[in-house]
Amino acid sequence: MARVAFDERGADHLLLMREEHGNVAPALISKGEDVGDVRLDIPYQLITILETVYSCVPKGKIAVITRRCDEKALAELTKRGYVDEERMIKIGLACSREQIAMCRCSDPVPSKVDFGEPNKPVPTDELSERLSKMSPDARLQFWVKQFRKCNKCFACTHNCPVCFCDDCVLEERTFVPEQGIPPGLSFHMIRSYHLIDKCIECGECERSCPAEIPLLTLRKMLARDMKEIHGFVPGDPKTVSPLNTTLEGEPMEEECDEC
Amino acid sequence: MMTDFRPTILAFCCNWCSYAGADLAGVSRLQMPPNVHVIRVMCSASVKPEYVLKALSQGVDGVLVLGCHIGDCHYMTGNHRTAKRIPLVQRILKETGIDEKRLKLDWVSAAEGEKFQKVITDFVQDVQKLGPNPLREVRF
Amino acid sequence: MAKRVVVIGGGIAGIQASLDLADMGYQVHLVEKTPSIGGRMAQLDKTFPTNDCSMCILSPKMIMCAGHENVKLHTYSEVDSVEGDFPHFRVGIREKARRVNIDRCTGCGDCVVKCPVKIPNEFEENISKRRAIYLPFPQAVPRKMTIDAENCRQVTSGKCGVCKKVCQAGAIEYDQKDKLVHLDASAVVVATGFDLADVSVLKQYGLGTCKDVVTSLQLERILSASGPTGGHLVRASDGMEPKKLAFIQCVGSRDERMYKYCSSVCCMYATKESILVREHVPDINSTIFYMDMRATGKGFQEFVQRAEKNYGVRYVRSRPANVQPANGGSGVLVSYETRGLAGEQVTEEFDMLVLCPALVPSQGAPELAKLLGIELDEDKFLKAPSPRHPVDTTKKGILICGFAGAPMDIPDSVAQASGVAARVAELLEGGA
Amino acid sequence: MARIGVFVCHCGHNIAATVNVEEVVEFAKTLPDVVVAEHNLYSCSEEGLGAIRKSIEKSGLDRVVVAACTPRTHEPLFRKTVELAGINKYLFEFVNIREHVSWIHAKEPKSATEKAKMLVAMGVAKAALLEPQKEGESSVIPTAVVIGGGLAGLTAAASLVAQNIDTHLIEREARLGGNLADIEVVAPEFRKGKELLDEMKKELKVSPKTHLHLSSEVTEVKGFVGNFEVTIDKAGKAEKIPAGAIIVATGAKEWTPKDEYGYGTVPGVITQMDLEKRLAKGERPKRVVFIQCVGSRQPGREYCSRVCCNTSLKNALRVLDASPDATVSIMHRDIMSSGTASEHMYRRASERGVRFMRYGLDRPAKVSRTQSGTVVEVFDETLDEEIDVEADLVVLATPMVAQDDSRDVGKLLKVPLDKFGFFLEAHVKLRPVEFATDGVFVCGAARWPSSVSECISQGMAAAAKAAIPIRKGKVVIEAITAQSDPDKCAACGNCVIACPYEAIEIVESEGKRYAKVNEAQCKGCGTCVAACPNDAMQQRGFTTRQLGAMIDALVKNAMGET
Repeated sequence: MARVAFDERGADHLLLMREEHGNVAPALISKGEDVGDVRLDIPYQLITILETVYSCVPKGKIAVITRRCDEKALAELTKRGYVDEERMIKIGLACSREQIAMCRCSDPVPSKVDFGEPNKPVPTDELSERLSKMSPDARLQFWVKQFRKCNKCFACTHNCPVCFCDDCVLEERTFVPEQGIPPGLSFHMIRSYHLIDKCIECGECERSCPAEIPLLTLRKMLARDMKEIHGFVPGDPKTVSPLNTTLEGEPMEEECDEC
Repeated sequence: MMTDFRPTILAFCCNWCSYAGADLAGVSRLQMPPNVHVIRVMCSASVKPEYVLKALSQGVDGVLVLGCHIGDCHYMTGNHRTAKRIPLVQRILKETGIDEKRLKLDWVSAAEGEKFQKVITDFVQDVQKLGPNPLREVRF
Repeated sequence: MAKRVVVIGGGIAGIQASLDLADMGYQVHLVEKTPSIGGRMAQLDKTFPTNDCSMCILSPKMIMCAGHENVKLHTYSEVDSVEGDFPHFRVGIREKARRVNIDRCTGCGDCVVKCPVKIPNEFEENISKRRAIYLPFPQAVPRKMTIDAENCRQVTSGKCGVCKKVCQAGAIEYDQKDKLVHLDASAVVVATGFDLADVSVLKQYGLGTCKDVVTSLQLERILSASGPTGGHLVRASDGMEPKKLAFIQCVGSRDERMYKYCSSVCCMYATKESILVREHVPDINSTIFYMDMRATGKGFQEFVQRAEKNYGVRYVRSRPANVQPANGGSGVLVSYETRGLAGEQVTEEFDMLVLCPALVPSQGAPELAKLLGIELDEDKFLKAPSPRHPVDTTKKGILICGFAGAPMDIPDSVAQASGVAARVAELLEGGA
Repeated sequence: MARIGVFVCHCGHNIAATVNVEEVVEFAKTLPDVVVAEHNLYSCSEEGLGAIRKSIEKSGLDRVVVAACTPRTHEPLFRKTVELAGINKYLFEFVNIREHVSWIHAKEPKSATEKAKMLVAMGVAKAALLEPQKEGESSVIPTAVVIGGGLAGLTAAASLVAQNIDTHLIEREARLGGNLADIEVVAPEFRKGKELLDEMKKELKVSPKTHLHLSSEVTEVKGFVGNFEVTIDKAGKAEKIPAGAIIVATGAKEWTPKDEYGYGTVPGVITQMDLEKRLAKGERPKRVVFIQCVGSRQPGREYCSRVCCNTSLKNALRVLDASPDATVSIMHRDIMSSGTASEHMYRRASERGVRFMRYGLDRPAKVSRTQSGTVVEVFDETLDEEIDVEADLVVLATPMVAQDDSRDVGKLLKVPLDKFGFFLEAHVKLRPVEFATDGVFVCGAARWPSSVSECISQGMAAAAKAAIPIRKGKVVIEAITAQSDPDKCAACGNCVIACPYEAIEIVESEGKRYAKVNEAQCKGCGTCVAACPNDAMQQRGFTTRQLGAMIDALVKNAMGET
């Protein structure tokens, strides 16, 4: 691992998960010998960590262990100018079957695999299938039951690699009326909207939710809607969110065929 | 039963076209159901989906977003964004089990008093058919 | 004390000139003979080639104009004297008696509903009726009622007074008299626009004799959502929705017997209207009889092509010789010659016929010209003798813009209106 | 704690006949922060306004809500009134209970009254959160830059200097005049083109306000309305010009045919511009054929170039003036002589014996070389037959096309172009010489092929528009512009993309990146507000807290819950 990062790819820093006296934690190392007991089997969003540490390492190339979803998260970051692509070195990690199963991941293989064996994607998320088949009422009841468990701990936002805001608007009163717990439906609906053009389906929100709300399922359902309506899939450094751009080919548009 | 249900409806109208259209409807004395409460904004593109989701999750029975026709936007392409955002908000409602018909996007020009009347009347009827917003009951 | 400029005519050209002059810091007095500013553009349903709604884009400008700190509106007023020379004109403005106190009138319209008199509504091109006390159109600026004295029973015979009874604001003043206002002005801008030629004199086209023959401006009103039919396209004879519509271009224009010149906007608005009718009657088909399809502006050719391809508009190059009512009095028979020497006389039946009449300088223009001491050109438009200064008339300090000088479309009128503002500034600031 | 006064208008019986005004007043009194609630017969009448002023003073109100008619017409009046009473005019909120209630629910007085109450409650909720605002101002450099020294640009510059405004005219050629410099007489007045140019050059020359830059090109444009910096390359030397406004008058050029109609192969086949030069030299051709719409009104270049028909008519008449026995034919698809003077020119041409032959796109003319000379074959649709015409000169009327580098100019100024490379104005109908970007204007053939008098009118129009901010000496910034809170902003850039006016940029200060709105460019549409995930972007007068409070008020009062 250290060899690939420092020697082969000329990294100055390496962001990874490693085990230290029994605890697994993310670490940023600058010397090969610090690599210690690397853990590739822990599905944690290193990109979320990268956001915090990036400013602390003003110089040099940063290598980070990237699964496909990390890669896409990184793309969402770079296109917003949070990190400089030039400074990033991606060390591709293909997810294990177990991890893929856990994330119901439909896109598990990074563009370049350095570690791990490429495995088949899981095409569908059963729960979303089931929910889509339900009557709206049943679906509502399902989510109400789920969201009732929410105790507004903000683990989902804090661990989300594509939640960029320092303090979340959902912590304020403006859109989320009840101060109390649970926060009411608008909390999760508004969060869904905020993520709809950038969620890369890493599943971190779901994994970190103490109430075990199937948030990844909600993400996946809306990702499908976004793709259906605007043909847009987050995670591509070259594309911008369709929600802020103009309709193509309409009057007043530059070089439209109307005018 | 359905008929005596009087929905509470919120409408966002852009200052330049749809609010003017609403005024024209008034000047022309076009009668319509009294359930719709208009909030004037400068452009339909300034309507945050957050408002819509907030209102509906607090029990408002329906939300209308009205803007200029595409091409007529006072801000050139503001309403292009509206046209792209609202359908996704409708999906968020759908996926959580709230009928997406409770949110409607339409275009009303400053000369379309009659269209404003029709949009309001039809939407009120649609929402009446849907019945009260289930989230009125779901208090938590 | 800011210099004063008098603008005559409250159509889009006059409004634009006033706004630009006012923004430059001049005191503008905008004189409009009808009770509201807005002019012809206010009557249009949509505008070519983008088909955006005319009132939507105009009404903000009207409101801006009325609200501008440097603009004083004189609506329902006419210029009746101009003395002196540049830069010291003395202009007499006759503020005709509205017989309504505009400080009190709230524009509520109670009086209108109660007024017993019904007369043809000129704003609706006489398709519908209005009352003797009236607001010319819903978006009128200012939103104040006007009593049309010739038709008001109280004024003419002293036998009515209903509006005074119902007006809670106490705004009705039957005995109001015309007011003469004199003011000094450094320059005068004339933007008196156009009227439609009365083509009922061209008997062969059947206007006035065939029920289902209308003018293009009447069609605009019929198509307008706020128009007399609420935007429903129906023909007069039997209230039926026409399925087969014809337009005849150059009626009275490019015509030795009437007006030799080309009115320059008809090809495009006929194309526009033939597209718009489809929005009202999906299965309607339009035919446009024309001489040359003059689509020379931005996006115009594409517009015409769209009409032909996507809206099934049929363009026929021919000048129909004769129009007759179809048997049964509904619909019209149009006789025309098909193209080329091989062409023969054919007669085709249409459900409804739209005439595109010559557009002529507005009625009062020649008189006004005399009053201003400026010349007319051979076509009776206000003469602009200098190619270097297309907005200058034959008298220094008296300037023109828009259709009053020559036929032109809205963008050209607006551009010229801004241009006239620049010209005023050149004369007043630099003494060019 | 706000002190709000609510004033409900009867509007005679327009409102009162349907809405129980007294009941609404009583209800208003129960609302938070409301200290007075009154009603007037006509709030907009002198009495009504007086009453409002009085009670502002009496009860020390700091905010006013009027429930009456539509803000679109009456808001200014009431704002002025509260201002007179010493309250910032943006602490006024208008509730529409006439157009939006009494007039449209005439048959349901009870529900109408209820709705009126809701709307008043919403208005009061917003009013409580209103903040005093003032229109901002930004300075304006009293100098204009005109790019392009053709007819339109010359006119614009001449007009500006005549208005006593310092004007920099930038022309990349070594001479002024553009296309017109090669045109001897202009249609339809047959005035000498040179005289027109000389007149303008003289006007510019005599004015101390003129700053002429020949053989110069614009290389960079920075800034915004009132405060631009235009960098030009003057013979390899860079020069920076600060300016308040910029006029684009880069013109267009005649399209040169490839080998259409034997151009370049058959002798005597020339373009309109070639003919202009020959006629200027005193050449007197005897047999001339004009072919219209060469390279225009056909797939790929659909548009009509507007001026070519008039040019051909003009030159046809000039050929006949020079040699009355000449034979002239014009082969066309439609004669585009719109208006008065042009149409008369058309008539004159036919009277003088010019032969007009109408051809169709499906059967274009053929030009060939034979013993007897150059021959043009055409199928005349009017006569419905094939015709051969012998000619010494075959003049191809080709369209005006955009300058090759028009797109680069567009990028420099961040202004759009249409698909043919002509500049795209802010609104095709009502803003013909403006761009959506404030302070940048367009005129002449750069926008669209235009006649001489159109170029002049547009040049003057652009000059007027450019003169306005300069003469005002300031750009007033509406009090509804957007503002971003640097502490909340995560610099995600949504707003930057969403803004229709390119008024927002991501800036960095003390290591913090955040979105900054250039208020001079902001038009107050609020598109960016909806794009902002973290509520950092706010529109003055329409803040998310204000609108949120309106929703809460509706929920609370209509459904008795928060």
